[in-house]
Amino acid sequence: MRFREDVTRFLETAPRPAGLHDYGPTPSHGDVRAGRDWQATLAEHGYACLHWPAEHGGPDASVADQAAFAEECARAGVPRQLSMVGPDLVGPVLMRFGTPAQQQRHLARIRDGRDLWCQLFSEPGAGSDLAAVATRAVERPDGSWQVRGQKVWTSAADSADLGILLARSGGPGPGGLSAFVVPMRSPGVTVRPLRQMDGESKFNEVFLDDVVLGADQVIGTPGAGWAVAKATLGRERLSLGANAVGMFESIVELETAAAAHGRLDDALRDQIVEAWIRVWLMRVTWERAIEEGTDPSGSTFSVLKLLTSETYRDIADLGIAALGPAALEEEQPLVKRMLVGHAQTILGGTSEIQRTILAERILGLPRAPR
Amino acid sequence: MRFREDVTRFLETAPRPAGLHDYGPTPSHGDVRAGRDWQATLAEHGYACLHWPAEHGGPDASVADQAAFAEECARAGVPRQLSMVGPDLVGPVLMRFGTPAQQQRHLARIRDGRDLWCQLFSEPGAGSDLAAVATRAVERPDGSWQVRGQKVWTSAADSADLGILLARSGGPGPGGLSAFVVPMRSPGVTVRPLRQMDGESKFNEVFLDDVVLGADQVIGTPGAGWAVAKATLGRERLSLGANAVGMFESIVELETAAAAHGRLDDALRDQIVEAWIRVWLMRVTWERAIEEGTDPSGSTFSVLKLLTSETYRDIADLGIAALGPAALEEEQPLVKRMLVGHAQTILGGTSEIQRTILAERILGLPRAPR
Amino acid sequence: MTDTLERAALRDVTRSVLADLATEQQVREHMDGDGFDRALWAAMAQVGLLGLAVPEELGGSGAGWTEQSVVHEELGRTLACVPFLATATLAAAALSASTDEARSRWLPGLAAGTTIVTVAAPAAGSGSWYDPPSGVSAESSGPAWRLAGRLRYVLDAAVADLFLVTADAGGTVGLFAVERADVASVEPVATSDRTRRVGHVVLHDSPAVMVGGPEAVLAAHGVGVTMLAAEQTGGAAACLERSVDHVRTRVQFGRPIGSFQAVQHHCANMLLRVESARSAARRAAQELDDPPGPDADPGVVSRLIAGSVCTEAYLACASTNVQLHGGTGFTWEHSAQLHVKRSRGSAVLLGQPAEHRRALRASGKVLVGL
Amino acid sequence: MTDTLERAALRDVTRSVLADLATEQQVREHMDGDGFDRALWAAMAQVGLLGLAVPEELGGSGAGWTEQSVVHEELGRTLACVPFLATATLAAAALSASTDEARSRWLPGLAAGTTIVTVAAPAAGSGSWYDPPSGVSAESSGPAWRLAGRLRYVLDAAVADLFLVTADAGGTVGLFAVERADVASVEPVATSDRTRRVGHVVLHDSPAVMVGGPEAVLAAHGVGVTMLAAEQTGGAAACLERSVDHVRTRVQFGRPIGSFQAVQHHCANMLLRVESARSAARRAAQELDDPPGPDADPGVVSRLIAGSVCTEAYLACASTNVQLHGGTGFTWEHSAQLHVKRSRGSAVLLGQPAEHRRALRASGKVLVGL
Repeated sequence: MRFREDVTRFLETAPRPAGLHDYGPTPSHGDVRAGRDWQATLAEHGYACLHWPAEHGGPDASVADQAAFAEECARAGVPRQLSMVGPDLVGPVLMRFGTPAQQQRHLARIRDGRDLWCQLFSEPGAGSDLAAVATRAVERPDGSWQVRGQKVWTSAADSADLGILLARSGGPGPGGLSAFVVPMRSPGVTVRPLRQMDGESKFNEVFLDDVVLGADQVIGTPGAGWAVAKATLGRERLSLGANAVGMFESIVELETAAAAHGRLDDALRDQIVEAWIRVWLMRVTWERAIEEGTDPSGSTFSVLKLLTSETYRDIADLGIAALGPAALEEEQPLVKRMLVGHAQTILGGTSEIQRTILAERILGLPRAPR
Repeated sequence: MRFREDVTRFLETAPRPAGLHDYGPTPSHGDVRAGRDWQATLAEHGYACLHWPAEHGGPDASVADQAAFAEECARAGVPRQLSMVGPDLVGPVLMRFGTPAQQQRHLARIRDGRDLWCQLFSEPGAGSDLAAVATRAVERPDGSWQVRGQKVWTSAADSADLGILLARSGGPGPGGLSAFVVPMRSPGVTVRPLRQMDGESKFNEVFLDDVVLGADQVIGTPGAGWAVAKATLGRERLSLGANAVGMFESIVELETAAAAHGRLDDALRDQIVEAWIRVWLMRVTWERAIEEGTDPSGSTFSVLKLLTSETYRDIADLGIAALGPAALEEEQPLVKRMLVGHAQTILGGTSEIQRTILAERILGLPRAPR
Repeated sequence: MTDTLERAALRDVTRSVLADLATEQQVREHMDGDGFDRALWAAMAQVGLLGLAVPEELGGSGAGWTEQSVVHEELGRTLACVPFLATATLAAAALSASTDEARSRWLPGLAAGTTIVTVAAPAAGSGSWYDPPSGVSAESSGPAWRLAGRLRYVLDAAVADLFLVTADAGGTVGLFAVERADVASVEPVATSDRTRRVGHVVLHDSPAVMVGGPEAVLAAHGVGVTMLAAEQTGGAAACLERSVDHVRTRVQFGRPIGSFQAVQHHCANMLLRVESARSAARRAAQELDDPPGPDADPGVVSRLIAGSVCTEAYLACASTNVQLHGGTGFTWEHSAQLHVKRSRGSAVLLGQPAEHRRALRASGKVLVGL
Repeated sequence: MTDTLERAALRDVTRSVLADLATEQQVREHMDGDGFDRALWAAMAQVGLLGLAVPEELGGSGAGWTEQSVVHEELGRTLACVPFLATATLAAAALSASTDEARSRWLPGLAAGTTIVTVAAPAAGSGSWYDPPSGVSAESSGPAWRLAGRLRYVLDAAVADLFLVTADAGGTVGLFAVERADVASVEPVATSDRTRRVGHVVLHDSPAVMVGGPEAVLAAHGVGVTMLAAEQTGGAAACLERSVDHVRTRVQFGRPIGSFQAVQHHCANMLLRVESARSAARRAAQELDDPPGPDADPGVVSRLIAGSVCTEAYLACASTNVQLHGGTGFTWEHSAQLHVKRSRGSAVLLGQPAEHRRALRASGKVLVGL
């Protein structure tokens, strides 16, 4: 409780960089400057990289405190960090797999916002099936690596300083993969924005044309790529609870819009109650998960990703009924949200893959042939 | 139209055996006598085995006429035949695979109700997966067969004169199966009723303990069992439309019960409209299927089985809300129907199998590994 | 059977015109323009597709709504940018129920493709067809009328030559025709679905001719809902086809994703939706041409069920199509987004599914018979 | 943490008692008898499970509703035949909100297992807890009261020693206690769920003691809904466990059916239901012990959400459990049917999901905060 009060006070009094808003897990191009400044402020006050252990400059906060922080940031309308990739994915990976030199080189710069990272995992032919990554990394006589391939669905690639790359350095299958650190301004790196169905471009394609990486840019050892990739999965789970805050607000907006457009009838009211119950369940399930312990791979945490993405999608889809004919308009925020809702059950693992994971990993059902 | 008028007139004037009622596709023990007499009356007036060709004593009726007949019987509250198995499954199988002697021996007796047939396909270890049938048929030196195994989910086994049996005469897999005619009163045949969750016993287990069958009781040739089994699939499709009549009535009963128990509120009314729309869609889809042509393996017919079983189940499940606390009572017809509803999406092919069939056979998707 | 053949021929003609002029690339060009493909419109006029619902003596072919629905279904597949729903369906239906003078004055031009006519929702202020008429007033000076009001979300307003407008003529509601030149202004709306445009129309002391009463608008709405249902069926079918094509070839985990049961069952569910939608849409169109009863609005049941079921089928299939395409389906470049937007727009254009069902309940024809 | 450990110990005690005395075979024996397992009841009293909600000074342990919910969850798994819901929960809650005299007179016997107490729904005629109070009248002669009326669907009526009854005492509604000996008659009802019995109770000039007002009944209902939610969660979890056990071992098409994605996703959906139900049930129980606010009914939100969500979770899981067991799950001998019947009975016992949600909307607390 004390921690939460401290956080609230900090969020009330901390200087906010101009233009800072809650842009979600990853900043858009225009959000990066404010996001970096905000990350520096967080670092200064001990709120950066909450889950990092003290030896790497983190406060080693409990899961409950991490959750409380994420939630209070959502309430205050600010991001909880510059971007998810550096603090949540790359940091823990470097601590576990990286060399001391890599830790030395990168961790502090992640913590204080000097480096923005992006994730170079998915490919056109390797979406749900990461083990099928085809980007090639060929070792050169001098021990450096030459990388060639195409990545996709990379958010913030246009602003990032560094990327964490999954590439094939050996034979087929998971064992042939390695992970690398890629300076995004290296020669041969080309970033092309992907236009989404809502007209925005949160994601990019990244082309790697004979990019040369030093031997010390392999994370851990060659061949450890699959272990690195698996270690990053589920890292976003601790922030899922904070999503409930945003979804709660989106239901309020939905109800307000429906009333304004004369569409708030009994049927829609019932659907709003249903939606609110689902958000309430997400929230309470998340609190239970935190109470029960810290293992984000457990059953309670595992269901949250699915509850969250499907609830988001379904709430977003209600926007059409709430607007009536006004739903014909492109610029209606609820129309945009409905479109974005279509990505929720795909990106970060399709709902189909998530259900299979629940069945096989949580319930212990026999593996489906793949 | 003329045919339908003739049917209506016939159904109004035909003498009804005492106790005859619309018992569904298969008679219970107590229905057999009336069912046999009714089948004889149908045969006498040219309404038995409507789809059979003239050479086998049938009227070779069009699909539309078959459908109209099934529907008018449902409206009149009488079964359209003694049982589905003889006329719809065994008849066509014998015409296609049987020897002239077998046709001679059995077809007329199916048509006029002298023989009641049952189906001996499913086993405890071969439900959805018929190719896994394990009942063994071993050929003896004199060309006769000795059969040993257990069948399950056999309706009317306790009343039937004859059964159509699927047994393994060769190696594993579909190629090792043969089909036989089994006189149900043969030594070694034991029938044990299966009690269902609603307390009724519509189905039986059938134990075959060294039952001896003559060489002339193999249908077609040994090894043709899989082809025979496949030929029987989907034969019930032409009568699916008649189900809409019964379901329509069950929605009316539901509404009446809800009103009587003071539970007919707006929410339930909406659900009743939804249920009625689904029945209306079944009905109209079925009429479209008939209009479009006669291939019961086509897309339109194929969706009907799923539409029918899932609509039945969902309408049945509404009974609880319609009754309120009266749903605690075992003897409420709507409670019984809710229980029976649970079998609809299992027997005759689970909904999961049906969806896979739609995907692979109708949509041409690649086969899932099995 | 002849009818069926003629409809097949009509479908072929329509497909061939659309295959030439409404490829996805061509559609996208018009999306970036004013959303009206004049060349396609001329071609459709040329082969007689615009006058199917116009009597022969007025330049059409008097074919009927079943034929018209074939064209709508094909347009729904391709999302071709033409004001067919507004002009050939809504306006043709409204004019057909109007004065002889109005019919002979405008239907020939409509059939020839030279006059684009649109119909505003009676509730001008909201643009909803289910809200009570309001928002436009008519004042007479002799036989001449002057209209004032703001009409929101009028289909194809920017390209229409003639507007059919419901207005309050001192206590009674009438249908009026307003020429383009007499409209004060048209404000185009930036639509989410760029393949179908709407605009707000301002009338101010605008000369108008009274052409009919509220029954003409009701007739137009009934026909419009039915034809839109056919269009939605076409859209849903297109989504299913695109999904099937994709999952047969997209490989993940070493095999086509169409061999995964989860994907197969998504496709099977789409098929159930499409077949049900097709049944409802066809039946509703048939009942426009061949009313099933003598009462005031004999086709009300099939029309409202079609409006509800086809809307929901298209919404669901458009979303599943995105899901099955994964991230790619979420991009601007992929056709999946076009169907998401069209399906959402169509869901509010002439009434939402819940509104159709409420009207169905109010019709008193639910559970009256099967 | 100590609380958590204590609850784990309580769960172990409960499980161990139930493992000894409430195996499925034992439950089935009592189903065929009068539905009351007296040995189990005595054992539960012995280890103190009947007095968890009774203060220490009255012979209980004053542990609280969170502890009580642990016992309910275990009873829900096993379907043990004891009047725990009626006596230890509904009656204990009603008496706790009654006069001091009533508390000290009956709570000790209740906690000791020697007095079985039940509570009738205020709407005696329908047996529904959401219908307005009616059906029983009370007349006074001095401090003594005499009751008349017919109470339908009273929990455990056949074995109760004391009935708590809502009656109209000349304009005001009061709660009265009626001894078994003073009841005119009890008519047992043949229940679909034979593990939990109800009966109709006839009062005729029956002597009664006034023990409280309508608030005592409201309190009992609130507690009852919450504890029933825990029981339903236990039932749903048991269905999931049985399904998982089955699909891991049942082989069809050459592999365990649990490796088929359709089966896996059914199980995953059950898990989503169970985890959501558990979250809601736990939170609702916690808020009975530790009210989240100062207003009149602080726990109303969690209680009504739990009542709705846990009911639907159990209904769905019980049905899916049958589906995954195939035909076997439809038999009388299989445990799946017991959960189908219990889930349906529980869905109407203290209010249906739609009634809980309607009350939630009426509470004015929807969307008030998160």
